[in-house]
Amino acid sequence: MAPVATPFFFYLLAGIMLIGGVMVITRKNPVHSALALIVTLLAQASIYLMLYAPFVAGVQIILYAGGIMVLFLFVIMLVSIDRSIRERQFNSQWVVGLIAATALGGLFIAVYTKGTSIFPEHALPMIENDNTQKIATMLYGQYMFAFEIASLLLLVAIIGAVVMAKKRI
Amino acid sequence: MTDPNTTLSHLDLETPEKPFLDANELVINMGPQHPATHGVLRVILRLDGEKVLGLECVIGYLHRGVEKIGEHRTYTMFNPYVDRMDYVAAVSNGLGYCETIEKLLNVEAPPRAQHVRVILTELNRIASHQLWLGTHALDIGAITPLFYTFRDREEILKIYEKYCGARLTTHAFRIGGLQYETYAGFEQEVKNFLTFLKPKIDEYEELLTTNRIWVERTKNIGKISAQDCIALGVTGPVLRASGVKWDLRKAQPYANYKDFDFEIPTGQNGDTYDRYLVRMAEMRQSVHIIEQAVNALPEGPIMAKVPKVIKPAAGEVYHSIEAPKGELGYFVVSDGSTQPYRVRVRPPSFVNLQALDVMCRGQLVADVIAVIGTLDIVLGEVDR
Amino acid sequence: MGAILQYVQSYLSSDKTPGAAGNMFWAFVYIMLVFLGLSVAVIAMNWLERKILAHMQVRLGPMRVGPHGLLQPIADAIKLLLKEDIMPAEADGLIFWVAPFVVVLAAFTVFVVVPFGPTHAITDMNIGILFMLGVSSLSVLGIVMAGWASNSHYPLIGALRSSAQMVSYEVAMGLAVVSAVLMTSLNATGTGTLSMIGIVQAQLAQGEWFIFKFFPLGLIAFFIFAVAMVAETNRAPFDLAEAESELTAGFHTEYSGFRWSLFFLAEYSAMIAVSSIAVTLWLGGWLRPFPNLLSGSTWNEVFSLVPGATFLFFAAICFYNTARMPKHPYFRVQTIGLAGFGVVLGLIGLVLFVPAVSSRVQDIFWFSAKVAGFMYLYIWYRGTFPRYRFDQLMRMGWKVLLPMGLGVLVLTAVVALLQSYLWHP
Amino acid sequence: MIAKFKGCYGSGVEPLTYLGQNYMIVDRSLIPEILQILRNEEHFDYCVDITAVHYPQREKQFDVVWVLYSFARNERIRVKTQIVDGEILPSSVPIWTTTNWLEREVYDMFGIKFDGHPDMKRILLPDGWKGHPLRKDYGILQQDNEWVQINLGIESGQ
Repeated sequence: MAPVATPFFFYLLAGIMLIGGVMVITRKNPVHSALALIVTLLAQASIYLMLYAPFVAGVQIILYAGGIMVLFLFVIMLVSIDRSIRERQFNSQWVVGLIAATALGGLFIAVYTKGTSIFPEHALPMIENDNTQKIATMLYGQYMFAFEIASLLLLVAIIGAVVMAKKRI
Repeated sequence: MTDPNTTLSHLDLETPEKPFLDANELVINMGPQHPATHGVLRVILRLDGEKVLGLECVIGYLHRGVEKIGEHRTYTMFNPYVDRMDYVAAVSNGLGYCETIEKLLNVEAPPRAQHVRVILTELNRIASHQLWLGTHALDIGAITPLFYTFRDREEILKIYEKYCGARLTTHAFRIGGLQYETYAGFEQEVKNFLTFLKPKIDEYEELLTTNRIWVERTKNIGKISAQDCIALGVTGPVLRASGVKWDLRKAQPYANYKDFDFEIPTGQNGDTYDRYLVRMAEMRQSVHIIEQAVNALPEGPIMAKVPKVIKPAAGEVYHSIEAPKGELGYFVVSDGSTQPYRVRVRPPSFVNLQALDVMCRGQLVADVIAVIGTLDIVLGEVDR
Repeated sequence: MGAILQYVQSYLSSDKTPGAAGNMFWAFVYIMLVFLGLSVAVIAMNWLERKILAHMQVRLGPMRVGPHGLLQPIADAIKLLLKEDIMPAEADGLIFWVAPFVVVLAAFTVFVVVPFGPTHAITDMNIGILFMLGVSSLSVLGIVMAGWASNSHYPLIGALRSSAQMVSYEVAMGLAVVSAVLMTSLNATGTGTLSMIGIVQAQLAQGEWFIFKFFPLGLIAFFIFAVAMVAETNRAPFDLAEAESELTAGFHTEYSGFRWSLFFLAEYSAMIAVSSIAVTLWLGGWLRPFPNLLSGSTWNEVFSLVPGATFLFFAAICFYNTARMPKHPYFRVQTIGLAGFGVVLGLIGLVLFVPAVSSRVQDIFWFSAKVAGFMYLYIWYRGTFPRYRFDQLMRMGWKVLLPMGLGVLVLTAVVALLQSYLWHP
Repeated sequence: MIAKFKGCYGSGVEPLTYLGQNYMIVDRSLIPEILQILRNEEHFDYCVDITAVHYPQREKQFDVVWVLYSFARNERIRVKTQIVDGEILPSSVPIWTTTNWLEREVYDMFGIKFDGHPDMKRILLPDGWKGHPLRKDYGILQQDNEWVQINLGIESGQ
C-alpha cells in the first residue's frame, strides 16, 4: 500500500498535537483542557497509524482517549467549575517551570544536533499486515517477564485502590 | 394493633441523615412539569450522587378551592364538583359525597340503587387500578402495559358512557339514589366485560409479575412498615401492602358491601412489589364483587324519598368510603340552609403523598419515580 | 481520460477491498454507498420501530403520512430540520455545538471496516475489530460533552450515567470479543487475526460459526456481547441515560431540531454498528446459512434466489394491503402510493434474480438480514422490558458479565490449546 | 371511655352523638392532654383528618375538629374545640406524624397556627399569599391581586 501525502498529514497531525497541547495548559476551564488533551491524544494515535503501528494506535484510542480520559472528565465535571476558574491558573512555580522547560529544550536540541547520525536515513520498511502479530510475539516471547511484571504491578495497584476506597465506605 | 407507647421518633421528618460530603449534595427540582410526576407535583430532591437524602413536595399547582366552592353551592349543585377531584375515580368520589349527604338527611338509598352503585364503583376501582398500573409500569420503563390497560379501561368507560353519558367525570349518582335507570342490556354488558377482563388481568400479570427486571426494580423499594403507615395516616392499598388487613368496605361497611363476599388482599413487606400485587388482587376481588352484585340485582325503585330542595337539619357528619386510593372522607357541616356550611374533603392522595419522603430516604433517584407511581396519587385530589 | 478510466476499471476484478487495493476512487464510492445505505437504514429503522412497537402495543402507529405511515420518517426529518435550533443561554457554546458531531462521527467512522462481503468493505484493517471498539467508544466523549455543555442537571446526570455505563460494559464486551478472536487462531499457523474480514474467513475455513464453536463457550461469549451491546448503545432495558420518566431525556434534553436529530442518527447507526460486530464475530458475517452442510451448486443456486424472493415477498405484502385498503376516494392517493411501493420492491426483487447482480449482492443481503434480526431484537426488548436501575445495571456489568467473560476467555484458551495439542500434535 | 373522661375532666369534656357518630367538645385548655390520652390509652392510633370551621358571628370564631380512628376498636371519634381568632393551638405532630400536612392546610386555609409544628407554612397556596380563603369573610371571587400582579404579571386572575 503506497502512502499518500505523508509529509502533509504528518505536519497536519503534528500541528494539531501542538495546538492541542498548548490549549491543555492555557485553557482556564478544566473541561476544555481535558478535551484539548483528547484531541492531542487522537492526533498522536493517527501518527502511530502513519508509522504502520495500527495496534498501538488502536490501543491508544481505546485506553487513553476512550477510557482514561472519560474517567478524567468525570472527576473534573463533578468539581465545581466556577471555583476553579476563579483560582489563579499560573501559580508562583513559574521559575521552576521555566528551568525545566529550558532544560528539556536544551536536551532536545542537543539530541537533534549531535544524534542525527544514530538514526537511520529513512524509516525502516515495515509490513503493516502482521504488525499486531509481531507485537504479540515480542510481548509474549522476548519480553514475557517484563510484561508479566507490569501486569502484576497493575494488579497490585488495582487491589490497592479497592482497599483504599473500601475504607471510606 | 400498635403499641400506643411507642414514640415515632424514627420518623423524624425534618433532620435528614448527614451527607457523606457536603460539597456533593445536589439539589434537583423534579417537576412541576416532569413526565413522571403524574401531573403538577413538584419534588425538590436533595441528592448525594444518585442517593436521595431527603425530599420536599411542593403542591398546590392545581388548587381550585373545591371546599370553598362547596360552601357557595347547594347540596345538589356541589355533587358534580367532587368528580373533578380524583378524576380517575370520579364515581367513588360521587358515592362518598352522596352517602354523606344521605347520612346527614338520614335517608338510605333503595337496594337496587345500592347494587348499581356498587357495580359502578367497583368498575371504577378497576379502571383506576388499570390506569395506575399502566402509568406505574411506564415510569419503571415498561411501555407496553400502558396500552394494554388503556385498551381494557376503555370498555369500562364505554359502560359509563352508555349509563350516564359521560366517561370521566361521570356524576353517576344522586343524593338519595340514582337519577337514571340502567339501560337495556346493562347487566349483560357488565357480565361480558367481566369475562373479557379476567384473562386480561392474567395478561398484565404475565407481563410483569415474574419479569426479573420488574421484580428487581420493585422488591424492597419504597418500603414502609405498618406502624409508619398508621402514623402517617396512609390508607388504601399502600396500608394493606404493609400487612394491615383494613378496608373500610369491611371495617365499616357502607352502601351494601356487607352483602357481598370478598377478601381483603394484603402484602407483607410493604414494598412496591407488594403494593403491585395487592392492587392486582384487588382488581380480581372487584371482579368478584361485581359478579355477585350483577347476578343479584334486585328490582325496585332507584331513588329514596328525598325532598326536591335538600335542607338537612343543622348538624355535622363525617363519612368515609374506601376509594381506590384509600380512605376518602367527607366532613359536612349543615346550618339548616340549602347550602352546606362547610364541606371538608379528606383526600387519600394528599395524606398518602406525605409518606413519599419516608419511603424515598436512602433510595436512588430512579426509585423516587417508582415510589411516586406506587403511591397512586392524583394531583387533582391532592390539591383540590 | 483513458488512464482515469483504466484506474476506475482496474479495481473491478480485484479481490481486495478498495482500501487494501489503494484505489481512492472506489474507496470514495464505497464510502458514499455505506453512508447512503446507513441513512436509509436509519430511516427505515425509524419507521419499523414505530410500527413494530405499535403492533406489540395493540395500536397502529403512524398511519397518516403516506400509506401505513411509510412517509412518516421523511415528515419527521423535515420537521426536525425546520425546527428552531435552541441553545441554552448558559450553555458552553463551542462544546455544545461540537458534541453531536463527535457522536455522529464516531458512529459513522466505525463503518470503515464493517465487512458486508469479502470485498465489500471500505477497507480491511489489520486491527479491524480493535478499531471498531475504539472508535465506537469515542462516542462516549460526545455524550459527556453534550451533557456537560448543556449546563443543566438532568443532562449532566444522564451523561454521567451513560458514560459510566458504556465504560463498564466495554470491559465485558472486550473480553467476549477477545474470546472470539482467540478462535480465529485455530489454524495451521496458529496465528489469529483482528481483521474483520479475516475473522469471517476463519469461520468459513473452520466450517463453523463461532457461536457454535466449543459449545457452549461461543454461545456464552455471544450472549455476553449481546447483552453488553444493548447497554453500550443505551437502549432499553438499559436506557438509563435517556430514561424518559426519570431524566426527561438524559444527555440530549437541551437539544432540539437538527442537532437532536444527529444524536438520533448516531444512536441508530451505533446500534447497527454493534450488531455488525456481533454478526461478524459470531454469526458468520456475510456467509449464507449452512455453507458446509447444504453445500454444492444446487444449494448455491437455491440460496442465491433468497434475496430476490425476500423482496418479492415484501412486494406481495404491499399488494395484499393495497387490496385491503378502503375503497373510498379519500384513500385513493394512499392506495396508489402503496401499490407503487409494492411495484418498486417487486422490481428490486426481480433485479436481484439476475445472476450477475445476485452473485454480487448475496453477501450484502445475508449480512444485512442478520443485522436486521438484531434490530428486531432491539425493538422487542424495548416493547417488553422495564428499565434497570443504575446500580443494578452496574452490578450486572461488573459482577455478572465481567466474571463470565473472563471465565469464557480462559476456558476458550484452554480448550483451544488442548485441541491443538491433543488432536493435532 | 366517655365516663372516664367525664370523671377526670368534668365540664371540660362534653361527649355527644349525632346520627350515630360520636364526638366530643373539649375545652381548649384540655386539648393537648385529651389528644395524648386518646392516642396512648384509648388506642386512637390513626388521625384521619384535622379541619376547622369558621363561625364569624361567634366570639370563639373557630371550631377545630380532629377526626380520629382506632384500628383496635374499629371506632371513629371526633374531637372538637372552639378557639378565638389568633389563638395558637399545640401541634399534634409528635402524637400523629400525619398531622404535619393536615395542620399546614388548616393554617393555610384558616390562619390557625399550631405551636411546635416543624414547618408551619402554607401548603396549597403560594408562600407569599395574603388571606386565608376558607374563612367566611373571604369572598369566593377574592384573590390576592397584589401577588397575582407581581408573580404572574397579569392584572387579575379572574
